[in-house]
Amino acid sequence: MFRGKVILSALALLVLLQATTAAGFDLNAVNGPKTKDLYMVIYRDPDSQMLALQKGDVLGDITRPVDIERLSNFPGVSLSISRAFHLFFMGFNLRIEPWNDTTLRQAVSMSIPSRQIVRDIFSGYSEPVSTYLPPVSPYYEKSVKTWDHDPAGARKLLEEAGWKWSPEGNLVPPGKTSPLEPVRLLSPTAQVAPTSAEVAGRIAEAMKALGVPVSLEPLDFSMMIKRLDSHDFDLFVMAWSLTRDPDSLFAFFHSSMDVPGGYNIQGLHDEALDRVLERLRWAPDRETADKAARRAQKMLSEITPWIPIYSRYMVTAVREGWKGIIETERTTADNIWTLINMEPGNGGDRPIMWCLQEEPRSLNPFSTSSVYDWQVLGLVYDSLIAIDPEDLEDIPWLARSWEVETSGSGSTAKTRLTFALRSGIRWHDGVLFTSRDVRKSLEFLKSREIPRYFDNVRDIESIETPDERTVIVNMSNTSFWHLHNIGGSPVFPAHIIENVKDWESWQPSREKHPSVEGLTMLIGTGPFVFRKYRPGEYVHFTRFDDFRLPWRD
Amino acid sequence: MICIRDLSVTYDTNARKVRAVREASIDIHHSAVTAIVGESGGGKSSLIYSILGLLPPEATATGKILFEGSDILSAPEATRRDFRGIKVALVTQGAMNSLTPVISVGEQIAETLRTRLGTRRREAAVKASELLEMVGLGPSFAVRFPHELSGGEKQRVVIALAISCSPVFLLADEPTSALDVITQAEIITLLGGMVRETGMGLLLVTHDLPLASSVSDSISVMHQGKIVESGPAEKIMTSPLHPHTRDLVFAANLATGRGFQ
Amino acid sequence: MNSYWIRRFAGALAVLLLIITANFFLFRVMPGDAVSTIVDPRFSPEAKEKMRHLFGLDLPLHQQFFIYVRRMLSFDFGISFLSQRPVWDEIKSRIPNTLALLGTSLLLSSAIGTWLGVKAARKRGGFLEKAVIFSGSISFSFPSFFVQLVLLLLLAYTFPVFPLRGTVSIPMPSGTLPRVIDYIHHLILPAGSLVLLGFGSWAIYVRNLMVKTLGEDFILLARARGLSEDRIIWNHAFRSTLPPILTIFLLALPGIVSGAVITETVFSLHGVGKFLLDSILGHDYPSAGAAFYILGLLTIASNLAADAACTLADPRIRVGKRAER
Amino acid sequence: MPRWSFAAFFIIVAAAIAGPSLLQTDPFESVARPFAPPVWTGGEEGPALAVSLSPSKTLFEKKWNWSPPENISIRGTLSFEEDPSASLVWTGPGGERFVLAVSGDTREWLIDIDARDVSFKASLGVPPFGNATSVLFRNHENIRVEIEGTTPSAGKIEIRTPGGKWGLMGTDQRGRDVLSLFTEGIRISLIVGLAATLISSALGLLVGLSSGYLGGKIDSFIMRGVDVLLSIPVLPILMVIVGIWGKGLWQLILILGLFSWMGTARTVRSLALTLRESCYVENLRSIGASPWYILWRHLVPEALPVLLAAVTLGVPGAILAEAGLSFLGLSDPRIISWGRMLHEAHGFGAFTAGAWWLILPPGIGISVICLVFLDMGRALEEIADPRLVKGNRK
Repeated sequence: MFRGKVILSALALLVLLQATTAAGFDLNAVNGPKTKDLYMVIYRDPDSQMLALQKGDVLGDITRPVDIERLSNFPGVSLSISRAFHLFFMGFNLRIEPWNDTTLRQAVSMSIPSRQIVRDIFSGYSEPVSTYLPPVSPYYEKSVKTWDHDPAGARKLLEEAGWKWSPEGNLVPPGKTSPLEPVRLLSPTAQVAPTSAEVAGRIAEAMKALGVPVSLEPLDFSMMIKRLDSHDFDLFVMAWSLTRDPDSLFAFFHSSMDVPGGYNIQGLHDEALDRVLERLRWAPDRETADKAARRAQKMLSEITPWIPIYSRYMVTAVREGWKGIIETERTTADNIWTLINMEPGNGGDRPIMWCLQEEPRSLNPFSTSSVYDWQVLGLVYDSLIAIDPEDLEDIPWLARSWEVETSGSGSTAKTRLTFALRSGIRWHDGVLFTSRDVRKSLEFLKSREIPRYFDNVRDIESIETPDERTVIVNMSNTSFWHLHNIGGSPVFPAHIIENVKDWESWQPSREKHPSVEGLTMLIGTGPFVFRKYRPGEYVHFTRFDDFRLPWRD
Repeated sequence: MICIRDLSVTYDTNARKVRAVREASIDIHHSAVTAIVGESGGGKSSLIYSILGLLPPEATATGKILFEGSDILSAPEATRRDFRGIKVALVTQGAMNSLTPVISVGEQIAETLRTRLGTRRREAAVKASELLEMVGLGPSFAVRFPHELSGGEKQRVVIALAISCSPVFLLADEPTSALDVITQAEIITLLGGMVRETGMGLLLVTHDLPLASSVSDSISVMHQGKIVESGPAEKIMTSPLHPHTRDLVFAANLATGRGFQ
Repeated sequence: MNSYWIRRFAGALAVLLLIITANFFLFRVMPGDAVSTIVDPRFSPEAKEKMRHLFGLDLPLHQQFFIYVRRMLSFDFGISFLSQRPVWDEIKSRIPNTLALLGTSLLLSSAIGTWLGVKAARKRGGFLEKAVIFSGSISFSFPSFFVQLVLLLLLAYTFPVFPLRGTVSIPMPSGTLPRVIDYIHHLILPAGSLVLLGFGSWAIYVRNLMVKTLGEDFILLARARGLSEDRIIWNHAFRSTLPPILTIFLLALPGIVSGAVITETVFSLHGVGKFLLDSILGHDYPSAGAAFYILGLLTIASNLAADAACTLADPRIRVGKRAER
Repeated sequence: MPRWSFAAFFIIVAAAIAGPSLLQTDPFESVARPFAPPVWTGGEEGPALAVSLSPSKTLFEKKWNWSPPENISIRGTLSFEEDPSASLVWTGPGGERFVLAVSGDTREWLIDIDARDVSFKASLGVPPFGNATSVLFRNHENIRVEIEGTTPSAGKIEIRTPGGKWGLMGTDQRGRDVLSLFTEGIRISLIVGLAATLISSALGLLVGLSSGYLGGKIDSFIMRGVDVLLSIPVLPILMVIVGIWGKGLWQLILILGLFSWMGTARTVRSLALTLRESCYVENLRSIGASPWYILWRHLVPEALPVLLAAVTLGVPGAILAEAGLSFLGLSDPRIISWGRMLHEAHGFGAFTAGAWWLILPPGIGISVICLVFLDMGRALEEIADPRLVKGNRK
């Protein structure tokens, strides 16, 4: 790193993130699972979680700036940081005056000091953004019109468009005499999301300075969603956690999604944008999807239906004295690879104590949507395709290889996915893993129309299993994302889900396994075997000895 | 006998100093009823409590109280405590809660017998029913609780409790003023009878002169803490000397319709 | 006599019904809509509609009420919106912790409080009386969560004498005795803090009652009979104040239950109180209603227990008015 | 006999009324770095620095005799006559030169540097969790910042470092002055305490007197109702209702008032019962006085001392209930109360940050106010019922 001449740029940031990762990351070097016991300890109170991290028996994610600062110079604890698939933004209600006026929206986005907000509220541990996909996403487009913070420029922009200011300083729309009526900004209460409420406060202040009479309306989360679903709002702040696929742009901005309960909350209807988003949603291959995603981001930054504010960093605290921690530029130490690969530095066999910040809800893979459940279920259930932690590309997991073909053309074009499965894989209870398991799982999700997987499996037309090692899935239309949706869904043991009658109340973690001692019905092919969930205390796993990483076959 | 010589009792509450008894002297004899008569609040009760040594913390007593010759006023608390119940017993006005509400009547008497005289459990129970009979209550009362008894019955139990260890003297502080006239008469005759049968000395404190004169051998009149006049009952009734006594006698005759001789 | 008990049970039943009705209407009036708390980019509108139907939110109100009462009485609390699991399963695992916390803190603080109260009433103006009044006023005025937070920080972090959280250490010790010791070790700080906060008010109540009783005639007469001071204080004065002390038990109980909610939050104990708070914040109807119902049941049960103890201790109620002579 | 509590009460009321206006800082505005300790605590944190560079003053130099500050922010705009080529250079410890910003191609040069930005740390080679100022400052060494190259024609840039310490009571997790938050808290606690108790006492008086005086069926019915209400745990039901009614201050006061009158009703009822049987009420009734006259002219004045004692003893209960609810996060976030302060301290890591100046004042504040009301209540109680005083022989 050179001193002397210094240039401030985002480039430096990328260089920085590399510096904190272990020397050169090689996925094939990963082996395991090594430690015998893994405990996910439930620490719901941030203070007790911090105390545990400092006393050395737990590793885990931390979010509060004061905790980050305290642990950053705490002996025996090392921190890893990475960008996250998270985006916090303010949305307008484009259906009503004055928010359907694009210049006003652009001026407002110029008046909001996102950089200063991130400094004050997150002590810098978040990244101000001005685009519609988080910077960590492979489809992130940098060269878009970013309405940088320039209050004077915002006023000039409005003056040119004919806006005037009333004596009290409130904006008067062009061609009107009375100033804007007071509007309300909906935000979650400080109890549910303390930082979001603070950010909303700062946004309201900035808009008042511009001349928009905004007042804050803190609401309980479900109340807020109700108001948004029924389009009864002016402005709202929201944070989405997204996936590596950009098709969420379709869900958020396509006019067909402007239905009560749909995600086009702001009510954007733009013909040209719709066509680009349709190209993205049903892109036959990666290039068209990539081009469409970047084009969509450029158009959106002109339309400014939202004002993206910041994307939060993920910070994980790791106790020294452990070897094999996996950190990359796109994920902190908190990932499945670390849990597989890590072992005590000085030999011996200490259990891994990983901190869970909330109670796992129901451990029912069908009905739950809580991220804490999936931290548990993710270790048990595998999917056909996994994601490389380094570049987020697809890597083989249960499927050794796969092909994506599009048959037919134009509106009747259909995608066909063929998966070649690995052999010699066993379920935790010893039963052999075959193509029947994949077919039964997908059919189970489709036939029961399980809400959580509804959008993934809706377009499946038919599933064929010519032999125990191959699965062919025929989709009713073409989309590049079908591979991720089908390949990314968890695969359930057919011999168990066959006799699940009522999926809503199925409690696999509570039902004893009929034949194998010490097991429950929560059976997967994953690296860890689920042993016991003691409510309020911990979730206990043990190593699955028959587990083999794909590159260890 | 008990000789009280120049007894003074003063209460100094933080508000003011009250001299309830001023140099009172009186003698209480065996097998005789000595009455102290005076308007209520005249320091009569303070006199009784100083004999028993149960004055409240803020009261101080000076002078001498000789019990069979030795001064008990200055005696240590241990001996004074030993006196209570064995040598000198107390009967109070008997308002609503003169008996422990949660313990049966028989048990309260048996308890006193057991702790003060060391009698064994079964024997104490038998003695308790005898005592109840002595005061005119049947054996079935032993298992009853105070809230099931009438005012008169309660007063009889209090008397039974007082005489349970056959004390030498019985101090009665307004024993009958809370009762109706008939029960009043019964209780007074009961007390009088006991003095004659057991030779016990009775100090009767009351504001009711006619009642006092009907049973007591000698009467002392107390006015504003001082004993203004003492003497045999008939002398006091017929030829009162001190004006206060004269007023009392006049009021008493008026009440009984005898008019003024 | 049994007319007394019939009235007590009728009262308890009335309270139960009131809690159930309050429960039903309170939560139905709640704004916010359960399904919308489960917000996930992958959920499409039809999927949300399915969830709403699943929880029976589209039935008419009165129908929902009758089903509700029947289910409440049979402890079938339906499915929790947040965890999609039968609420009873969630609460079942939490009741022992709350009972342990409530039980120990109630018994200990009442025992210590009563003993100190009697001692203070005995030596009027003594040092103990001043100490009791002072500790009493402290337990009335210090906010429980503040004291508990400071205790947690001092005794669990700066001087790690007690564990930081939960009711069991990880990994779980094997064998029943080590597990019991471990459980008690986890419970000392929370229950201890509740006792520390609670015994003062008990001591003051008992002291005031004892002071009144010691002023009664029968105490004077007992002294006049030469009974020993100990016997007078414990056998006569205390025994007659016991019934009113037990009624304080009734009055203090709801307070202790409320205290448990805050204690469980501070010490992150897995209890019914904390569950109530989380369900309320998450607009999870069935769970919040069930938790409130259970807390209500706990209060009613302990009320009846205290009532029974009160009757045993007070002949005026137990015996009533038997026939004369 | 005036007790210390009466004097304390007036001081508290005065502080509540005059307090906020006396302090110049606005409780909502952040004044220093988060969790800054109070000024009078030890440690060698540097003072707050606030300097500006302008066309007339393009250089600033100072000897820095403290540990590196928490943060440094350099913000402002400079405008030039012709296309500028200027740079902002910082000469730190050991004469090392850092170019913090370079002028762009437009005539307006916008500078916005903050040591907390991860990108700024990166540019100085400081790891993301490190402290960028540790590179720029060192104890007992000079710091120099200068605009080199073309001199600007107008505009100004401000260089600020927040003081390590702040005011009498330091700052909270948002850098807001704790002293002004604390005085604001006094007002809320008093309002909630007094208003809620007034409501509950008024209700208690009404119910207690009517049921005690009227007696019979009504009395037993009301008393059964009181027993039922008393057997419901108060906090859970408050949580449920606050969850529904929303968390405004006045809703909270109304709810607290509606759920704490039962105690007073009971005491007043028992008082009314005894009074009803007492002779003088009997006589009044016999000379034809109407029940309302008796109630109003005689029973109420008689009940007042007891009621006054009950009110003052009820205030701590209401304050603690409000504090409890705000600690659980069920109170209005825009209202600063002590319970709220403790909730945010607990939620935002004051404990791990060791910010005792943010934790102790609200906790002790609540206790002091409750002790004051308790003592006043006891004083009033002793006036109403002398027997509680030492020595109670009649």
